[in-house]
Amino acid sequence: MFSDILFLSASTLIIASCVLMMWTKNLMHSCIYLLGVLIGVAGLYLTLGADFVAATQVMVYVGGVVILMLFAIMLTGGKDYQSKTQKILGLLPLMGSKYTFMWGTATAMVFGFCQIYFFRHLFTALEVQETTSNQYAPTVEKLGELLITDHVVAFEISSVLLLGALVGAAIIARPRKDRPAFLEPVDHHHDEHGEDHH
Amino acid sequence: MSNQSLNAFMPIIVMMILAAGLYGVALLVAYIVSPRKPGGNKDLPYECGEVPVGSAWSMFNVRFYVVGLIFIIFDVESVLMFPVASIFRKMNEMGEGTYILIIFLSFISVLLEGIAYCWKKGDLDWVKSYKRSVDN
Amino acid sequence: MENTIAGYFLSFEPLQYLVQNSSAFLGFDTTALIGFMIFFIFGVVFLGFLATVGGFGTFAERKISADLQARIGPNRVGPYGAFQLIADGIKMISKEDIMPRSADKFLYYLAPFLSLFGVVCTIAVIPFSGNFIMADLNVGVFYALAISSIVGVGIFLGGYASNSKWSLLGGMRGAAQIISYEIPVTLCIMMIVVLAGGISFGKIIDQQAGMPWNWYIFHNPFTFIGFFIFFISNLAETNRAPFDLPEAESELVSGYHTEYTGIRFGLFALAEYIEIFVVNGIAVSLFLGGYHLPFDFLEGTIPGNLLQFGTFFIKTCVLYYIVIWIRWTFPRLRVDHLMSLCWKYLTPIAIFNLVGVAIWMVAFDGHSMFDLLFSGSSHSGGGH
Amino acid sequence: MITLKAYLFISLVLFVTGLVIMLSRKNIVAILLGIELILNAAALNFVAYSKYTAANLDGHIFALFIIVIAAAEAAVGLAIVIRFFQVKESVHIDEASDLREELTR
Repeated sequence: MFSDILFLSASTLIIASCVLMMWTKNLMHSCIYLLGVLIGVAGLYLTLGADFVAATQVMVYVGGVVILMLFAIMLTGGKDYQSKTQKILGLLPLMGSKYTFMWGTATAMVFGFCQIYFFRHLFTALEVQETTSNQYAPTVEKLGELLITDHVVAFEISSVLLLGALVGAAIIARPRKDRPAFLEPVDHHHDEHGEDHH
Repeated sequence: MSNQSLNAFMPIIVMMILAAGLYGVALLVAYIVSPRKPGGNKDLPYECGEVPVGSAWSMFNVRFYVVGLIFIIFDVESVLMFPVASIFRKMNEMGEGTYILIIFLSFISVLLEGIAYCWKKGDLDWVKSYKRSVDN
Repeated sequence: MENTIAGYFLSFEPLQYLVQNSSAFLGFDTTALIGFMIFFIFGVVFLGFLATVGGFGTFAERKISADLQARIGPNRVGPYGAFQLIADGIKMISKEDIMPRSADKFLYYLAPFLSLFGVVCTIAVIPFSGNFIMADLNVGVFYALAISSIVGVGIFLGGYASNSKWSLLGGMRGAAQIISYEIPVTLCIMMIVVLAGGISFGKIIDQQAGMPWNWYIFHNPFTFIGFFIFFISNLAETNRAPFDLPEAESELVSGYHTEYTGIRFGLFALAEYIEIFVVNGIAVSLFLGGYHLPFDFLEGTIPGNLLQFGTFFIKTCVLYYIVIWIRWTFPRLRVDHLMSLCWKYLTPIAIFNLVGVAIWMVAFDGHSMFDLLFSGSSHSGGGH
Repeated sequence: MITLKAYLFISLVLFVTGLVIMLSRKNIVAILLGIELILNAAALNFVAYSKYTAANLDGHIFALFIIVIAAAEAAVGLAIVIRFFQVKESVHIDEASDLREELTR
């Protein structure tokens, strides 16, 4: 009963936020709707009995990734761009508007349902009778046991991965004064040269 | 820690409803009670009496991003450490203390390497990060 | 629903009678429904209580600051000015609600809500007493840590949406400060998790029952240092002085809520004051023994629970007083000092504490300092 | 009672939304938002399958590592975006064509 209500409200939040996220032109609003999606997914994890994963979702995504995204949007101006290279598609009146998103979504949905229809025997093969009990076991300790026994290599390697990500991203994002020489526009150099000759 | 039913999460939903309710009721009461006299210069952003020039939504320094970056890596590492930390005591009582200590410390040592790198390269400084990174 | 406030009240005779009768009448098991109603009622009670405490926080802040500066402070409304919070509330509500013309309307409305949401959701896991806890989740401490990180998003959005330069600067600083100081807080909590062997509040508090030397703050030297790191980091996470950089009135006019007037400013302030109480409550639960009395007295009955609640409340109020005292005693930090304090002092010391506690656990089999000092026989099992 | 298909449907919605955002937006940050949605869809599938078809918690472990990878990916990706913005003063995805062979324009 309660899990049904939780599932319904969380999925409503997810679907509404998804639609709004595609709809809006404002990147800042899009990021806030992403927040709604992430909280909804955390709610779905709760209905699946994955309390630790749900809390992790809220902690890492809401506390970290969304704030990082907001910082990055602030840093880069947060403009919404039109297509430059796709000339033929750009000529279509619908390209780049909210109708595009609608049509794209509808097409992709149809495509997805067709895929599900063709591969439905896989789903029926995997379907398992659901346990009717509303109880779930505590997951944190079991996750800890799995992390130090079966998945201990992945656990340790993930720390190395994160170290690599930290070092790499810090090197890339570190404020620098110089522009790399090879990234200077070529025609700009030509112009200076030409002026010297004259 | 025992088996819990899903109803254990009910209070969280209740508190979410209450937060929304508190916000809605407060706004509603204020809407009824408070005066509304728009116009004048009071809906300009406050800049100590000057008329504001331009929008505030401009680009700012990248060091806020670097702080967020270091934070998110440490955040994720601490999240991964939580399940291991929660069974530390149990494993110690089972006599596997040294094994889990080695796993735990090797994970933390990588964390320490990260903070040492950022410290050395000046990413943890707020003011000098620009100068020092140009020197490097 | 066991172990929570609804389970506790459902074990009473009249409510069981109500459950049986309504189940027979409605044709399905109404335990969950009645439980939901109990949760709702007590949610309102706890929220109202904490809002009142937050309101009294503003009053206490003005009184204590007046005391520290040899003034009188508010003394007009009621005895000793005690009804000042009602006057403040009426003033907040009856002020005109102004929004800057160039603001982002949606985010401007959303920001105080997110700030309030993060704080109010944390109340659900605060253990007020043995039975007066709304949800004793298996991931209790971690949940509190996770959901309170929404406050940072609210503060950032409050600064961004106003489209004012002061607000933006305050919001950026606020977000950077809150996320930075979350790291020492997380590491200090993990230290307690290593000691307690579980991350639910019930488990952590039950291990600190009894006399004050069973509290985790006195467990070993590392936790003693850890408590102060936790306290300092919590000051910074709630934007309290000396870490009130986001709302530094002498450099940024009022920080992220410069453009907020009337009730929305009031909601920001309310969220901030409730958050101080909540984080102090978490500090009490993790380090200072929580709601436990030194002796068993009427445990499980309603008077016993109220007594435990009083214990919790007094401990939290002592910390609350210290928070206010610190605000009116120390000057504000500079922003670069703020960041270097977090990343160069608190975080390395917290990691050092975590390593120390882990080694202590293995070396002394989890015995506390006082066990080792006063009962000489118990430290035989060193280093398994 | 909720079946596995309900979760798969939500996961499908998430995935398709992410795909549409990735394909239709031209701002690199928006594309990264879409990638986050796709990763969430995958993690949701893992957890749902681990409840309904397997009796163990391997799906939870996988979801945990997906969240870890997503955080690392967001950190590095946004760092690249910011550096790109410092160089090009734009975050249009079509500007990122320095390494492309010159085609007819």
